[in-house]
Amino acid sequence: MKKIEAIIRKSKFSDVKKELHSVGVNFFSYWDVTGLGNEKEGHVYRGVSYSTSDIQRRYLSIVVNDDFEEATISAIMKAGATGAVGDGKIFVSTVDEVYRIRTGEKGGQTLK
Amino acid sequence: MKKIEAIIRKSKFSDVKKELHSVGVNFFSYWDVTGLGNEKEGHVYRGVSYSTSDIQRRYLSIVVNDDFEEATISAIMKAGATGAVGDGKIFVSTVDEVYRIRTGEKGGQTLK
Amino acid sequence: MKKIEAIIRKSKFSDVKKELHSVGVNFFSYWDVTGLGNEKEGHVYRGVSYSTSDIQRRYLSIVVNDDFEEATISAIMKAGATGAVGDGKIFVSTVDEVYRIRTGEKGGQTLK
Amino acid sequence: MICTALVFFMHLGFALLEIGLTRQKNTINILFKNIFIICTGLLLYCLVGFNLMYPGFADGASGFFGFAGFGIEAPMGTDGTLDLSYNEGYTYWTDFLFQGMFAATAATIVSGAVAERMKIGPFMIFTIIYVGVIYPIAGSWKWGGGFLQTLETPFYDFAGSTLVHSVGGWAALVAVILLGARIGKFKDGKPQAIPGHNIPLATAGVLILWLGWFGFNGGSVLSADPGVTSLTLVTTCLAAASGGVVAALFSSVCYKNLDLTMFLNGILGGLVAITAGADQMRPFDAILIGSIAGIIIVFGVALVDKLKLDDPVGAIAVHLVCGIWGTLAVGLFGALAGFDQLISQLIGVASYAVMCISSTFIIILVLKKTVGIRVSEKEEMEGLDAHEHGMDAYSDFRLSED
Amino acid sequence: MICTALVFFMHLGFALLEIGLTRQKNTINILFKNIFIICTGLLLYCLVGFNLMYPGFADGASGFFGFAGFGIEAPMGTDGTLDLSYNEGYTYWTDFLFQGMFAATAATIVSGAVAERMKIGPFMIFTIIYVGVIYPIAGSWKWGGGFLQTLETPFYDFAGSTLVHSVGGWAALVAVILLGARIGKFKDGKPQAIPGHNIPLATAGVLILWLGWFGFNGGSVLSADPGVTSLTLVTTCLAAASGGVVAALFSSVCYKNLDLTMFLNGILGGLVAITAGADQMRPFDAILIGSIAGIIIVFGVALVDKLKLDDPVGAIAVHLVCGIWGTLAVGLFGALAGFDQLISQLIGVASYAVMCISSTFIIILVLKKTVGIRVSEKEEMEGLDAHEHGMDAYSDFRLSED
Amino acid sequence: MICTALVFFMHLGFALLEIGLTRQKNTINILFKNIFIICTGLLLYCLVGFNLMYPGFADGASGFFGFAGFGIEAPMGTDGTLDLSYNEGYTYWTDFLFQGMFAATAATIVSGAVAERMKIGPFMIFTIIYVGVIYPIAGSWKWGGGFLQTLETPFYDFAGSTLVHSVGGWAALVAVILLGARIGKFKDGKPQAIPGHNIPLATAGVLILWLGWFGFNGGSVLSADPGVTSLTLVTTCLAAASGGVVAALFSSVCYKNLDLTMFLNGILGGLVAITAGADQMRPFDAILIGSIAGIIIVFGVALVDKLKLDDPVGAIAVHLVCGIWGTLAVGLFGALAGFDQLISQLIGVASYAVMCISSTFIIILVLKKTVGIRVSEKEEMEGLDAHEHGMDAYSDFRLSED
Ligand SMILES: Nc1ncnc2c1ncn2[C@@H]1O[C@H](COP(=O)(O)OP(=O)(O)O)[C@@H](O)[C@H]1O
Ligand SMILES: Nc1ncnc2c1ncn2[C@@H]1O[C@H](COP(=O)(O)OP(=O)(O)O)[C@@H](O)[C@H]1O
Ligand SMILES: Nc1ncnc2c1ncn2[C@@H]1O[C@H](COP(=O)(O)OP(=O)(O)O)[C@@H](O)[C@H]1O
Repeated sequence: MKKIEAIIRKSKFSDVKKELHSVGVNFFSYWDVTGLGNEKEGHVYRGVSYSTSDIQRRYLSIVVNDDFEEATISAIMKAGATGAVGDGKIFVSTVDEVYRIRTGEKGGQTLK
Repeated sequence: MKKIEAIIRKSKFSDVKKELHSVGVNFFSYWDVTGLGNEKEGHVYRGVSYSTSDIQRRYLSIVVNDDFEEATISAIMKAGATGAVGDGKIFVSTVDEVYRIRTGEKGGQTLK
Repeated sequence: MKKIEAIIRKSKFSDVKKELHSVGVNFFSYWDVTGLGNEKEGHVYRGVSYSTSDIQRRYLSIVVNDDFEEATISAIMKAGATGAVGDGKIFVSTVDEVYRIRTGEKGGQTLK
Repeated sequence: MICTALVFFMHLGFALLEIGLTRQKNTINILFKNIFIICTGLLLYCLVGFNLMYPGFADGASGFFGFAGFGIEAPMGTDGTLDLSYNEGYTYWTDFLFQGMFAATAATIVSGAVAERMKIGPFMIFTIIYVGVIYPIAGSWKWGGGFLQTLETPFYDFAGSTLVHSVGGWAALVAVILLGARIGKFKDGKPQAIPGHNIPLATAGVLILWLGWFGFNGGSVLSADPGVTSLTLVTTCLAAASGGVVAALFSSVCYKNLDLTMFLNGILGGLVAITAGADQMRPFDAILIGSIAGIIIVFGVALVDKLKLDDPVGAIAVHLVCGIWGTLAVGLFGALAGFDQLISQLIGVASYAVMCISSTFIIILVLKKTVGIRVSEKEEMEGLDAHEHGMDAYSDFRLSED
Repeated sequence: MICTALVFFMHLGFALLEIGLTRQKNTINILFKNIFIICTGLLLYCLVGFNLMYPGFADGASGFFGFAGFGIEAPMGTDGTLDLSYNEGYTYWTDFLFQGMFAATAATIVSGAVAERMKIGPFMIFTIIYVGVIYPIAGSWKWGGGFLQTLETPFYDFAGSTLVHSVGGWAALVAVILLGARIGKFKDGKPQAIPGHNIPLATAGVLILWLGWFGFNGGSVLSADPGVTSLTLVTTCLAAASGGVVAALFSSVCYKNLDLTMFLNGILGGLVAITAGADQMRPFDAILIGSIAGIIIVFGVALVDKLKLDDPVGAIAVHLVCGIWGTLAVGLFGALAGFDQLISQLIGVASYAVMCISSTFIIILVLKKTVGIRVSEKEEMEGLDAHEHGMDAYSDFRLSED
Repeated sequence: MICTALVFFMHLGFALLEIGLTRQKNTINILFKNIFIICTGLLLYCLVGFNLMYPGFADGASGFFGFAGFGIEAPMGTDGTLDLSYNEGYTYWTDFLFQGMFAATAATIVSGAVAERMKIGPFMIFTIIYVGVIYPIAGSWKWGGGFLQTLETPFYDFAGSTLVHSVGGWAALVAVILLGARIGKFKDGKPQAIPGHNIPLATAGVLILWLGWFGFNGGSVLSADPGVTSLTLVTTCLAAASGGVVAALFSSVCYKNLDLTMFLNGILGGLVAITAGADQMRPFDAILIGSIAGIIIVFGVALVDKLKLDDPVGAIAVHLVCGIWGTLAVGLFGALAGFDQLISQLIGVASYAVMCISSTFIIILVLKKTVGIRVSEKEEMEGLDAHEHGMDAYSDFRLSED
């Protein structure tokens, strides 16, 4: 099983969610993080203008069976891209085991 | 060393915490996430009723030595389960190395 | 590629950030978590004094190429340490693949 | 004087209510608009409005268009005089301030309805024209001694169910239609919920508005006779209370939950409805008017949704529908009840409808065709605060909105 | 009139204070309860309470039970009359509204104490009975010219330390006992802290309450004599200030931290305490009464904890204990001080204790045995907002409460 | 009386504005300070200040230092008397309370400027001395009939542009200089933005302050003549409105964004500026004074930054700079305009500058050398709430500040 972590623009979240649903990925968790990267945002506060690369982003954590990996990644890339700097990253890593708390089952079938 | 990530109901958090303490797991970090899964919550707002599967959950990240893995998982499963859809998942993955910032030590003893 | 997750004191964050920049790590994401560990904080609320080990901390997630691993870790340890209990931990794990959403590229060059 | 202060305070109530019922990412924008309205409202009313609204009509005009010439020259008088005893007890200046606050209220109503998607520049232009020109002209028809006042059975609107609330409500309706719904409000033709981000502030806003209504209605007893004033306050409070309770009960029957926002809208509906006849009703009438307003609110909000109109704060149901109801209620209940009166009320409502709809339509359409009235999709998704103001409302908090 | 507005505004203060000192997950529930109380309080008081409270007692009744017959028929008079000059300066209607606001206050006090765990339905029933029947009957004993007024040395309670605050406080005490503590409040017999979620709003609430007290005490000078009124305001403010400062200092000595919530409770304690004799005290007496109230608060909050009672907002310490202290203080300080007066005050306090404890006990017990008064454990853990209202108070914010 | 209530309410406005414009981690600390100021301000003013400020100067003193002996003995008189009819219409007690609220305002201004880094203990000591001794002495120069009042062309300050706001502003300036900037405010010599954490509360604060100013200026018409009072309110509102609009426009021209906090500061600047001559101006003058204040604010805030002073809430620009501007404006516009008056105004401004700068400098320097005035770096980074109070302001929310 793979854990796919994607850091995306908050404003692209609902598109990504829709796209994920359409490829059959209905289970995941997300939260908001602050990201530092190439993108900069300009702000002015009380006459002091400043630019910050600390931008709020959404962090998606999706654990999928190996055969879903590709579809998930391409769904995120398709729906999450704007072409402008700051679209975010996807990280893929390996998960050793998965348990469903409700039933105590483990393994790939818990992800369906 | 293993990283055990558990996504649980917020209302079960204090039970899980107590259970973890009782099996000797005193160190972990947690935060709140929004989870999409099988469970749905009904809401009504200004006459519009809607149901959402975006439900707030708590995310626990626990790094343990391999010999604690089992105890930790069963503690979470025991205390976190209600039997209803939406109890959450546990993901286990491998951690390569651990450092304690305070002392610079690394390896398993930092987890005690 | 490695994923370096560091849990640090919130008050040390700006120091750590500066130090990371100085070793060339400009991309990462962070969020706030609650940590349970050895450190305890005393509080009094309406005459009830209580001490809690649930302390707010900052969680940094940094994915780097292998050759940056060392520099990143030592930067965090250098800037994040106060010597008092509660300085936090660093966890290192392996990332299988990285994608840049904007361009669709993958691999190590997306981290630069 | 005190009443003026209370009416001023209503603007805080409106501001809190509006931000409470909308999303966090547009908070600064809404606050900015509201503050802007108060400030420019006052200034404009000082420069042109007051004289446009109380033109005198002494010169045998039709009481309809005869005010046109006054607007420009009279202000000089306003500024040039320091006559402190305009009339007894109730001074010229107090009156000016009181009316200036009212004028701003009409624009605030629109602000709530168009929240979260209208460009701030065009909204500012709209505000300036509406508060500076349309509202005073409309106001003069009745309070300035215009044609509605000189009907055989004069149109009666004690403190502005129609003159303030409907005038704002019609404009809100037209603006909402021309503007379109927020992204995500209607999915496959079905209305979606977009919950407000800070209900405690919204609740505080409603209670502050209620407090302000003590001034709104209480202060409209121009004679300041304590007997009438206190009766007015009693009817005001009873209508608010019954509006709220009925809306809450009724919506909990319909939707099986205790919806605080309906309770809040119900209170406002009751307040708006009683405003037209607050001094003419007995307590029991007030309870009845309020209760009916409570039911209207629940239907009204649902109706607005069904018509695919997107009114984040419920301004149309509250101010327009209950404003009309309250105005008509003067012909049905209380001391003035009677068929003639009802007809007069209908004439009044219709005149204002024509006036407000057409003027708003023209202003907004012109703005739409020229500068555009709606923010870009990107701006709407990411929030107006980030784009128009470059600021966050709650910069230390971690957020989770969609 | 203005005072009525200020007393009305106190309800916003109560609402903000209560939500500020409780957890985020029950915010909507508390707001709903508070708004409900205001609205039904007013309506009920209009329909029954006012006549129950001011029955006249002219018919040679004992001034104790003689009011029974009045309740039902008199309201017709209230509604039937449009007599605008009931008495000079201070009209019938103003008085009604003013008293209606007071009635609601008593229920609000209970609301804070039972927050976060009581079912909303039974609470609404309790409110209706308590505000509609118990409070007016209790009130009539003194303000309606009942037996406490006709004591040789009449019981003295200027603006309701006992009639409003203790009446609420006793009910809060009984309700808290019957209801039990929140889950997690006592662990292994030791009280735990459950911090409030929004201290800024709680602080705003207290300052609004203080403002409201200008109306509460100021307005209770029925004669509206400016001299007495302003003295009353001075004593009120000084008692509040000294109560707050003393409570803050005292609690910082005891617990070694500067606890803002104690400061806030101290201010309220001082306000409650001075209420009974605000017009009888010299400034120095007021400072003394306030200071003692400040100390009482710190002890009172600790005592309530020690008795394993769970009172999230400190209502018992503030309203009950300080209410009693303030009532007795009339016999100890100020113009009325004297042994006879002290006895009268004791009789008054005791009468209300008996009345309120027994009536609340019966009402709540009946509710407990029939419909149940406490939410399920699951609902309590997940928050009343999600279960009873299906809404979040702060839907755009990410939360972290336990 | 009502005005006193409104001025009291201003303290809520200040508190909300200050917490809104600072970071979440110091919220409790700021609230504590503000509440403390109100309470001790009132108590101190009762015990010493009032008699120090209105000493009579009947004994042929120089009107400058002659008050020294009064402070200690006179309070006995204050407390000893229950003379309820000090003078007609406007009672002794009302006046006391009103002035006590003013006194506290001066300290509140300082509180905002030193927020987020000053130790609470020393600040409390400073407050006690400043409110209890310095402010009343300074006040007596003018309002107590001191030497500024007896100038040939008496110095004119209607409601305290100089006596209240500049007195606070000078102290804020000195305190900020002695205290140094917050960590992170200046990086490599360039000012950084430290955004406020709750702009809605800040906005509410400003509107509450504006409301309070109705009382501040309205109540300062001691004669309570409705004509003058209402003119005063008109000028007050127009200055506020124009100050806000001009500041917003001007800053949006300079910085290309619609900065709500500048709008808010502009409103306050307009209010402060008109305070000195609110009863002497015609509406048009008021608009002019307000507009200039709006421009001053934008420059002032930038200037304070350029001087490497760190004033989180803009207190120096608003209260000091606009206070001076308003005072001088009395000599330039309105009924009193004239060269002699301008000189008198300059003398007044200069006298207060000398007095306030020197006294604050001494007090703060002594505190700095003895107990220290600044919290440790660790405390500042982690927030004063955690260290001085052991409490969180928003314990259920997840936070993200740096
Ligand atoms: N190495 C990394 N580790 C963790 N998060 C990263 C990393 N690189 C980028 N991110 C996240 O991705 C976001 C977008 O990256 P950015 O460099 O601005 O854009 P792009 O990927 O289009 O070049 C950043 O704000 C950050 O949250
Ligand atoms: N594949 C996944 N990746 C990440 N989070 C998941 C995944 N599957 C489930 N979750 C989390 O677990 C929560 C509970 O899952 P759900 O399917 O509703 O219940 P159950 O596990 O009892 O079937 C979800 O809300 C989501 O936060
Ligand atoms: N095994 C673990 N898994 C996840 N988080 C941990 C773990 N151990 C420690 N932490 C995090 O690190 C923080 C600091 O740890 P603590 O034990 O208090 O200090 P120290 O590392 O200096 O001994 C904790 O609050 C917690 O957030």
